[in-house]
Amino acid sequence: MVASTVNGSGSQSANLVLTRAVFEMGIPVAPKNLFPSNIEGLPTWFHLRANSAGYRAGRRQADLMVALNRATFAADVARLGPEAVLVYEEAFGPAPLVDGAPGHVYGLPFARLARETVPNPDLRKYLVNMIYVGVVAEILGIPEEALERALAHQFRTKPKAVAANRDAIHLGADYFRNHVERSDALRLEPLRATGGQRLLEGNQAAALGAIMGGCTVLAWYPITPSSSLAEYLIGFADRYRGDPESGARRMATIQAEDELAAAGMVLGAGWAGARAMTTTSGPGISLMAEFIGLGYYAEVPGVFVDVQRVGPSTGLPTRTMQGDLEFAYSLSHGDTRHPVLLPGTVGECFEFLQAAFDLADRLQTPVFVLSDLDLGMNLWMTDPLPYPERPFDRGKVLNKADLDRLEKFERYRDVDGDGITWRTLPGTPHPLAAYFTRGSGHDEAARYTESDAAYTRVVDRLARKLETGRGMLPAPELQEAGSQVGIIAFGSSHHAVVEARDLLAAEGLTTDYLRLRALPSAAAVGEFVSRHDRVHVVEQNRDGQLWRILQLELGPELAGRLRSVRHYDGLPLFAEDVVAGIRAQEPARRKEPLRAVAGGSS
Amino acid sequence: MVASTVNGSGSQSANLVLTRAVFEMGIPVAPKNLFPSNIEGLPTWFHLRANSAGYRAGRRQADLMVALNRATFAADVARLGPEAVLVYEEAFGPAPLVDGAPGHVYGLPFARLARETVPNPDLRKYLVNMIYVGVVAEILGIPEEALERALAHQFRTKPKAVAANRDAIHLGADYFRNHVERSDALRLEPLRATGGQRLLEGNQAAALGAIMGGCTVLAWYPITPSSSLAEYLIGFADRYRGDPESGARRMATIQAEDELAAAGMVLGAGWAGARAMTTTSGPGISLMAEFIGLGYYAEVPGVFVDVQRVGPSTGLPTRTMQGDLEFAYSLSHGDTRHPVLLPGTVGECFEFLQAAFDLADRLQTPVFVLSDLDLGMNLWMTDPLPYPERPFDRGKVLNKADLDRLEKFERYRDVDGDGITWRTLPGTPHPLAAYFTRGSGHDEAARYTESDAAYTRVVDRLARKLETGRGMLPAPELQEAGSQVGIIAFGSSHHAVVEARDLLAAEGLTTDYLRLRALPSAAAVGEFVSRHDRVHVVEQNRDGQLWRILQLELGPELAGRLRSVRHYDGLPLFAEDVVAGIRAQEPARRKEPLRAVAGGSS
Amino acid sequence: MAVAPPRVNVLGLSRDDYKGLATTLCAGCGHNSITNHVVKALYDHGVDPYRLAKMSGIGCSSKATAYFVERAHAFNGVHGRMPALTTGAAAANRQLLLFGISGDGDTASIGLGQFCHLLRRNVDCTYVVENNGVYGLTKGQFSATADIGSVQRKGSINELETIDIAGLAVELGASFVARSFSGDGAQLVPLIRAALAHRGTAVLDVISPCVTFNDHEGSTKSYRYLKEHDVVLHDLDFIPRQEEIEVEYEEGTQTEVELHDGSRLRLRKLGREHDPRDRLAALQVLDQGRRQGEVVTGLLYVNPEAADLCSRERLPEVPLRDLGEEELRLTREQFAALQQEW
Amino acid sequence: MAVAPPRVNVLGLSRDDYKGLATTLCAGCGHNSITNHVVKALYDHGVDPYRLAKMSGIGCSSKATAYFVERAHAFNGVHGRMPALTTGAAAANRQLLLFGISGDGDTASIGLGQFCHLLRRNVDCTYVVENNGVYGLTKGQFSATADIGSVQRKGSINELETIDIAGLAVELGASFVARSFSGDGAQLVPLIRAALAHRGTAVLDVISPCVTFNDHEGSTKSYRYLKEHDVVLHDLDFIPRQEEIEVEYEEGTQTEVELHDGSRLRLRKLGREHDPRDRLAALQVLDQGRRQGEVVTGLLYVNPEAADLCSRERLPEVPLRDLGEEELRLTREQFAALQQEW
Ligand SMILES: Cc1ncc(C[n+]2csc(CCOP(=O)(O)OP(=O)(O)O)c2C)c(N)n1
Ligand SMILES: Cc1ncc(C[n+]2csc(CCOP(=O)(O)OP(=O)(O)O)c2C)c(N)n1
Ligand code: SF4
Ligand code: SF4
Ligand SMILES: [Mg+2]
Ligand SMILES: [Mg+2]
Repeated sequence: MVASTVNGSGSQSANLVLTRAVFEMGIPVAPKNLFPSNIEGLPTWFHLRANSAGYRAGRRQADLMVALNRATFAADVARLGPEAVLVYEEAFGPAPLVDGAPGHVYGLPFARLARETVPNPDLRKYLVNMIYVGVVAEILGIPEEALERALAHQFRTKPKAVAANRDAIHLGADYFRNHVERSDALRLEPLRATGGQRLLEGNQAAALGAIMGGCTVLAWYPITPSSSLAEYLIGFADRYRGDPESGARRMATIQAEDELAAAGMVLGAGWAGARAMTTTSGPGISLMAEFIGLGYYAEVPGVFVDVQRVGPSTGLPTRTMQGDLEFAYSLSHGDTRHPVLLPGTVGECFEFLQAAFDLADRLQTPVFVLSDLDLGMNLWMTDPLPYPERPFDRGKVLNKADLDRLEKFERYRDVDGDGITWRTLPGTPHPLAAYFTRGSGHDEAARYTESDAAYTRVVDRLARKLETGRGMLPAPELQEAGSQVGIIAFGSSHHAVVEARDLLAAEGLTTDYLRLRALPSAAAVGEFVSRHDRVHVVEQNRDGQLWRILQLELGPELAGRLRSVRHYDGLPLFAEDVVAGIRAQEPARRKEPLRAVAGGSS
Repeated sequence: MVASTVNGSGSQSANLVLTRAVFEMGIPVAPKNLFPSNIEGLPTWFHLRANSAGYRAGRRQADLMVALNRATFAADVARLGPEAVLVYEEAFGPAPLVDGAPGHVYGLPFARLARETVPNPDLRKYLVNMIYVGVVAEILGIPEEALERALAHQFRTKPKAVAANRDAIHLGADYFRNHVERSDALRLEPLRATGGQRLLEGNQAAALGAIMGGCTVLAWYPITPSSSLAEYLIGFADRYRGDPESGARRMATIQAEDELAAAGMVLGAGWAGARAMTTTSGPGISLMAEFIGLGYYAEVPGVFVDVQRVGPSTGLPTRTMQGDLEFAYSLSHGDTRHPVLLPGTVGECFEFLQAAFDLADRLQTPVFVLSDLDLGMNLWMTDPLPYPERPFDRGKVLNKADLDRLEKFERYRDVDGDGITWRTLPGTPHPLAAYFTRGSGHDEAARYTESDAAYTRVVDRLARKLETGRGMLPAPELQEAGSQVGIIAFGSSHHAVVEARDLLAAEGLTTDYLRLRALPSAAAVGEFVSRHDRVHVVEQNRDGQLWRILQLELGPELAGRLRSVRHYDGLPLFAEDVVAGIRAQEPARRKEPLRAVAGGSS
Repeated sequence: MAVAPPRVNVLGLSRDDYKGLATTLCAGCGHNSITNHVVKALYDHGVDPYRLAKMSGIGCSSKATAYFVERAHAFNGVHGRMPALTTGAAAANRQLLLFGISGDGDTASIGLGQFCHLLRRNVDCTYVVENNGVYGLTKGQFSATADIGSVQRKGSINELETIDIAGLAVELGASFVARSFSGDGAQLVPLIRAALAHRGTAVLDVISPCVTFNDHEGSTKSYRYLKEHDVVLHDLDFIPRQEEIEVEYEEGTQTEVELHDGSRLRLRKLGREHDPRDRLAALQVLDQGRRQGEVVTGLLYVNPEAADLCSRERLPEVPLRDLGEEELRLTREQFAALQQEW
Repeated sequence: MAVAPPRVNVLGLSRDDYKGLATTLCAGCGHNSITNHVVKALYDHGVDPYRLAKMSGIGCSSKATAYFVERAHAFNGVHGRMPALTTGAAAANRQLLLFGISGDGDTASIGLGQFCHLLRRNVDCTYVVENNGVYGLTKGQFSATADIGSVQRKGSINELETIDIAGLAVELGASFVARSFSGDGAQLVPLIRAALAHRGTAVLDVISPCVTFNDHEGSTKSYRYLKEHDVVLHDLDFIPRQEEIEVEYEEGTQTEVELHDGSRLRLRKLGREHDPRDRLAALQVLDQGRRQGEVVTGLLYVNPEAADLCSRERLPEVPLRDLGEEELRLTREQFAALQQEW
C-alpha cells in the first residue's frame, strides 16, 4: 500500500496506526516512509508492505494507493498497475487512468467529510488522515480489535486522543461501506506470523545499544537521518540514567556546534576513558576527517555512527544510500584504515552499537558503524532484543594497581605481539602512568620523534593492530547450498536480497549468500568467493564501493569472480532491482523475461 | 655530502652557496634538506649529491660529512662507510669510529675560528657555517670562481654581505690547507653538464605556473610544506601583477582562517568565474573534504594543490611522503572522484599548475595537484621553463552574446554528449543566464529535486564527465625496450627510479618504465601492463595506494601482474630502496647479493 | 478608461521582476516575511538583478534565496560556510552585489568561526541572519542564539548563554551592524537598503519566528515575545544619493549617517539615545537590553569608512575573472629575466 | 652543617616535580617564560600532578605542555581543536584538572569557532593563549590577533582588525577573563592560581613575544611594545581558602573576588578604576585601551557563580569513565518493560 500525502500534514500517526493494526492481525509488515527535506507542504509517500512471507524490503508496485496530494496525483496514478486499487480525494477530479489502469478507482470526499465533522481546523488536519485509515481498514478488512490495539498503542501517552481518532476511522470506514461500490477483491487475511515480534526503528535500537554498551558521552550535531538516534539516546539517558537521589544523570549528551567539534569531543572523552560516541551522516563524516586521523594515529577509542543518506554533498538528505563506505573505511589523509561495522537489521543496530564500544576500547581506535536512512528511520519487525550477558570489555587499560606491579610502562610498546598496546587513563595516580598523546611522530614511549625508523615501526604496528581487529569483528553470515552463484551484500540491502533470492530461485537460479557484517573483511569472504564461479556484490551506491574494496581485499585471483550490482537512486533497495541486476550478469536461463519492472519515480 | 647542523643556525645559506658552487663547476647537483618541525635548536641535515650521471635522487650513504651538531654526532658518524671523509667540530672530542669507519677524520676548531675572527655573536652564528663551506671547497677542490659566482648569486639582493662570507670561506679553506694532513683522495672534477640548467624548487615553479596559468585568487592557510608555494605566489603577484598607474594588483591573495575556509573561497571564486586555487598539505585536505564534495556535485572549478608530507594526522610535518593519493582521489562522502595531476619534476610543477586551471575550467570540478615535500621544497636542476604558447582554455562558458543566440539555457543539460555542460557566470546580464547552484539534489535545469530519476541522471553524467576528462590529462611517459619487467611510479619517486633502473640493468635486469602523471589512469597504463609479466608499482606510502588504485582501474586480469614497492619512512626515496624492493620480488638473477644498504636513521 | 501603467523602479523593473519561486517554507514562517521585505528593498533600491548574487548556507532560512529575484545567480552552499564562498566570489568579481541569507544555526553554531572572519575581512556583502533560535530544518533543536532559559517546544530548557550575533559583530569591529524583526518591514526595508549602500559586510540580525518549532510560550524568539519586548531605537528613512531631504525635523531628534555611496540613512530617535557611530555605545545599548530581556532593534553600529576586502587587496575595478592572458601572464621578457635569477 | 631540606608545597612536592622536558622553543621565546610561571603557579597552588591533564593544539605554544609537569597526562591535539578535546575530557572525568595551552593562530584563526563555543559551555578548564600575533611554527605569518597596522618582519603591514581574545570572551559571556604578559610573573602567577580555583572556563590571554618572528620595531606584540604600553589594572594577590588575610589596606583601594572553591583574589587598584564583576565595565576598559594603543592587563571579568558544563549536564561527582555495567545498563526488568512498549 502507498499513501501519498503532503508532509507536515500529520499523516505520520495515521500511517503508524495502519501499520500497527496490520501487525496486530499477525501479518508481517514493512513500512517505509519517503519524505522530503522540508518541514511542511511537500510530497511524502508512505509505503506499507504486508506479506505472509515476511519480506521486509519494499516493492516498487503498489496494490493499493491512497492519493491525497494533488501535486503528485497524476504521477502517483501512473505508477499503478491494472490490478491496483486507487483511493483518492474526489475533489481532484477524475483520475487520469493510463490504459485503464488502475483497475479499481474510488474517489472519496475526504476533505468534505473532515470539514463536516471536525470543526477545529488544527485538529482537522490530523484527523483527515485517520479517515483514510478507516477507508483502508474497510477495504482490507482490518478487524476492529486490531485497530483498537493500534490506537491504544499509538496514543499510549495521551489516551484522551483515542476517541476522536477512532471516530475518524469509523467515519472513513462507514462512508466507504455505505457509499462505495467495490469492484476489487483486495483483502488481508489474519495470520499468526508476528508473535513476540516488536516494531522498532534502527536508530531506536542503536540508541538502546549505546546505552547497554555503556556509552556515557554523546556529542552530536543534528543531521537527518541521524538526529533521531541522538534524540532517542538522550531520551533513554533521561529515563534510565538519572539518579533519583542526587538528581545526577550518568551520561553527558552534548549538542556540539558542528560535527568537527563532535568528533573532537568523542576523542577527548575516549582519551579520558569514557565510552563516547557521535552520530552523524555524510557531511558530518567529511567534517570529521581530520580528527579521525588523529584518533587513528594517536590510538584513541571512539564510536562514530554514520546513518547514511544520499551524497555527494548535501545530496538528498531524506533518501537512503550506502555511499560512505569507502570514504569512512580509510577516512583522513595519509595511510589510515578503520574498523567498520555494518548492521543489516534492527537487532544488529542494537548489537553492533554495543560491540562497537568494546571494539573501540580493545583496538583503541575510532570504530565506525554504518547504518542508513532506510534501516535507521523506518520501523522494522524484529525479534525482542536480547539482554546483554557479557560485561564490557574495556581492553588493555592499566590502573594504579597494575602499574604498582610493573617496572616500566610504555604507551606504544607492543608487549603482547598483537599490535595492541597498553594504555593508562589520565588521572591515574601513579608516577609511571602519564604519557604524552599526540598526532605527530612518536616512538614506543610516546616521545616526540621525527625518526624514520620509529615512524615506520609505529605505522607498521598500526597495520598489524587492524589485522588483530579483523578477528574480533562480527563474522559474515552464510547461507550456502552449493550453488555456483553467490551474492554478497551488507546493511539494509539484506532484505531485498532475501526476497530476490526467492524470486531468482523461482526462475531456476538458486544462489548462495554471504552477508558481510564488518570491514576489514573476514577470511570467510575469500573462502566463500573461492567456492563460487560468480559472486554478485549488491550495494546501494554508484561506484560499487564494496565491490572495489573486496577486489582489493581478496586479491586479483578472486576479484575476477566478483560482479557488481548497484542501486543508487535514493529509494530503498527493492527485490526487483536485485533480480534485474543479477539477471543482467548471468547467462540466460529461461526464455520468457520476467514482467517488466517500472522504474517508479516516487 | 651531508652537513649535519642545528636548525635556526643559519646553515641554509651556507648549504646554498655550496650547492651553487658545485653547480657552477658544471656538475649536476641534487640537494636535499632534512629539517625538523621546529624553529631553532633541533638537528637538521643537508644532503648534497653531486654526480656526473645527473641522478637527482639522494643517497643513503655519504662520502663526506660535516658534523657540527653535537647531539647527533655519534649517530651521524655511525652512518659513514669505511671510505668516507668526516669533518667535525673538534670540540666534540674524538670521533666514535665503528670498525675503523669512517676512514678519514678531520677535527677542526670551527667554533674557535669563528670566535676569533667574528666578534659580533649574531653574525658569527651565520658565518661559522661559511667556514665549513671553505673547508668542503678545499677538500673537493671547488675553484675560486665557482665560489665567487655562488656568493654573488646567494647575496644578489644584499651584495654587501659577500665580503664577510667570502672571508669566512677563505678562513675555512686556509685553515684546512694549512693545518690538516689529508688522508683521503676525494675530489670533484669540473664538468660541462649543467649548461642552461636552472636550480629551482618545485613550489617556486608551481607558483610561477599558477601565475602563467591565470590564477587570480589564492586562498590559503599556512602549513608546511606548502606555505612556500603560497609565499612565492604572493611574491610573484606583488612583482608582476601590480599596476604601476592605479596601484591596483591583479590578484587576490587571501590568508584564510583555516583550510576549510580556503577551500570555500576557492569555490566561491571559481563559481564567480575566477581561476582560483589553494595550496595545503594533508591536514588541510582532510578539512577540505566537505567543500570538495560540494565542488564535485555542484560542478565548480578550483585548483587544490597538496604538497604532501608524512601523515596520518600531524605526522612528520617536515618529512616527505605520497600518502594522500587515495584520499584526495575520492575525497568527500558519497560517490565522488576527482582528477589528480601528479607532477614528477620541477618543470611539471610549472606545467601542471597551468594545466590544472584549464582542466578545472573545462571539467568544471575541483582538480588536485599532488606534489610533495621533496619535490616542492628542495632545489632541483631543471631545463629553463618554457613560455606558455597557448591561451587559457576557459571551458564551456556562455556569455551574454552566446545567450542572445540561444533559446534556452539549462546549466546541467548535457547538450554535447561528453558529460560536460555549459555554465554562465554570475553577473552575466541576460534573462537566461541565472541558475541556482546547490549541493543538494538538482535536475538538468538546476532546479531543486528529490527525484530518483533526476538524481541518477546527474550522477551518471558526472561519472561520464570524468571519463571525458581522462583524455584531457597529461599522458604517462613511457620508456620501453621490450623487457618483461615493468616499473610504474609517479611524482618525486621518478628520480630514484631512474637511477634504480640503471643499477638494476647493471645487475642484468633491464626494466621498462611508465611514469604516471595523472589519475584517472590513461588507457596506456593498461596496455603497458599487458605487455609485461610483472610490473612494480613504486610509491612512497605504507598501503600501496597507487597499486590499489591501479588494481581497480586495470581490472582483475591485469591486477595480478602488479607488484607493490613501498617506501614510507619520511626520507626521500633512494635508488637503493627501489632496487631492494624490486629485487625482493623478482626471481633471483645473480648469486652474490648487492652490498647491504644501511637503514640509516637520520 | 486607461489601465494604470504597472509601477516600476529606477531601472524600469516592476516588483514582479524581483520575485522568486513560490516558497516551500511553512505558512507563517518569519523567513517568508523577510523575503517580502527583501523583495521590496531590492525593488525600491533599484538593484540590477544581473549584478545580484544570492548566497546562502543550509537551513530553512538558507533556502530563502530561491524565493526572490529568480533572475539572479544563487549559490546555496554547505552548512555554515556561506562566508567563505562569499569571500571568494567577492574577490573574483567586485562588481557583484553579494546578498547573503543565513540562519542562526548556520551562522552562530557551525559557521561561527567563518562569520567572525568574514567580518574581520569586511567583505562587501549584505549578510542577513534569519534568527529564530532553533534549527528549523532539522526539526527544532536549540541553536546557539537561543536565549538562556528559553523553553523548547517539547519542554526542555536552554541552559547555555546565547550568542548575541549583533553584539559579537560589534565587538569584532564589524562595519555595519543592525538588528531587526521579520514583522517590522518599516524598519527592515530601509536597513536593507542601507546595507546595500554600505561598502563592507553589513550584518542584519533579524529575529524571525519559527512558527513550527519556536513560537510557543517560553520562547524568546516568538512573535508574541517580540511584540512585547522589541525596543525600537529609531525610525529610519533611507535617502538615496539623488534625492533631497524633504522634511525638516526638530533639532536633536534626528541624526543622519552618510553611507559609502553618498546615500544617507536618517534616524529619528524613539526614546533611547543612541549614536550608531559609537562602538562602545552599541555594546552598551545591547548589554542593557540583554539585562532587561529586551530585543533592541535598529541600526546599532556603522563605520562607512572601513576599507573592504577588495580595497585592502587593492583589486582593480574590473572583475578579476575578466582578465586574460595579457593582464595575467608575465611578458616574455619578464619571464626570461626572471629565469636568469635562478 | 645540616643541608637545608628541599622546599616543598602542601602536597610535599618540590618545584622540580612540576618540571617537564627541556624546551625546544627558541631561546628568549615568551612561551618559555610562561612555562616558568605555570610551573610556579602549579607548585604554589599545590596541584596534584596526577589530576592534571594538559591540553593543547598545534603551534610553538601548543608544544609547551611538554615542558611542565612531566608526570601529568597530556593531549596535543590537532590545530585549533583543543576546545573540543577538552570538552570531551571534562565530560568523561570531571575530577580532572584540565589545563590548556594554545596559540593565537590556534585559538583566534582556525580555532575561533570552537573557542567561542567552549566559552559558551563554560567547560571547567584553564585556557592560556600564548598570544604573539603570529604563527611561530610556520614561520611568521600574521595571525588574527595581529594588530591592525602592525608590521611583519619582512615589512608587510597587517591591514585587518585584530581579534581581541579577551574582549571577545567577555562579549560572549565567558565566566573568567584575564589578560597578562609573559614578562609579568607577579601578575600572571596569581591569575593562573585564580584560574585554577575558578570553576568554568578561565581564559588567560597572555601576550607572549615571538623573538624570532615578531619582536621587531613596528610589532605591537614585542617585548619593547609591551614594556611601554602595558597598563596594569591592579596588583594581585591570590589567597588560598585556608589562609587568613594578613595585611589590611586602605579603604577603597582594594577589592576581593571570592572564587568557587572559597579562595580569594585580592585586587589592589593601580590608577584605573575597574570592577571585574562588571561585564560592561570590562568591555569599556578594553575599548578604551584599544583606542589608546594600550595593552590593558589584569583580571578583566569574573563570574564565579556561572554553572559549568558538568553541572549543567548534571553529571555525578564520580567520573563517568569509572561507571560500570551496573550503573549504566538498564536492569533486566526495565529492559523487558521497555520492549513491551514497542
Ligand atoms: C555539515 C552539516 N551538518 C548538519 C546538517 C543538517 N542541518 C541542515 S539545516 C541545519 C540547521 C539549520 O538551522 P538554522 O541555520 O538556524 O536555519 P533554520 O532552519 O532555523 O532557518 C542543520 C543542522 C547539514 N546540512 N550539514
Ligand atoms: C590543519 C592544520 N593547518 C595548518 C597547520 C600548520 N600550522 C602549525 S602551527 C600553525 C600556527 C601556529 O600559530 P599559533 O597558534 O599562533 O602558535 P605559535 O607557533 O605562534 O605559538 C599552523 C598554521 C596544521 N598543523 N594543521
Ligand atoms: S520549520 Fe520553522 S524555520 Fe522552517 S520553514 Fe517552518 S516555520 Fe520556518
Ligand atoms: S618561533 Fe617564535 S613562537 Fe616559536 S619558539 Fe621561536 S620565538 Fe617562540
Ligand atoms: Mg534557525
Ligand atoms: Mg602565535
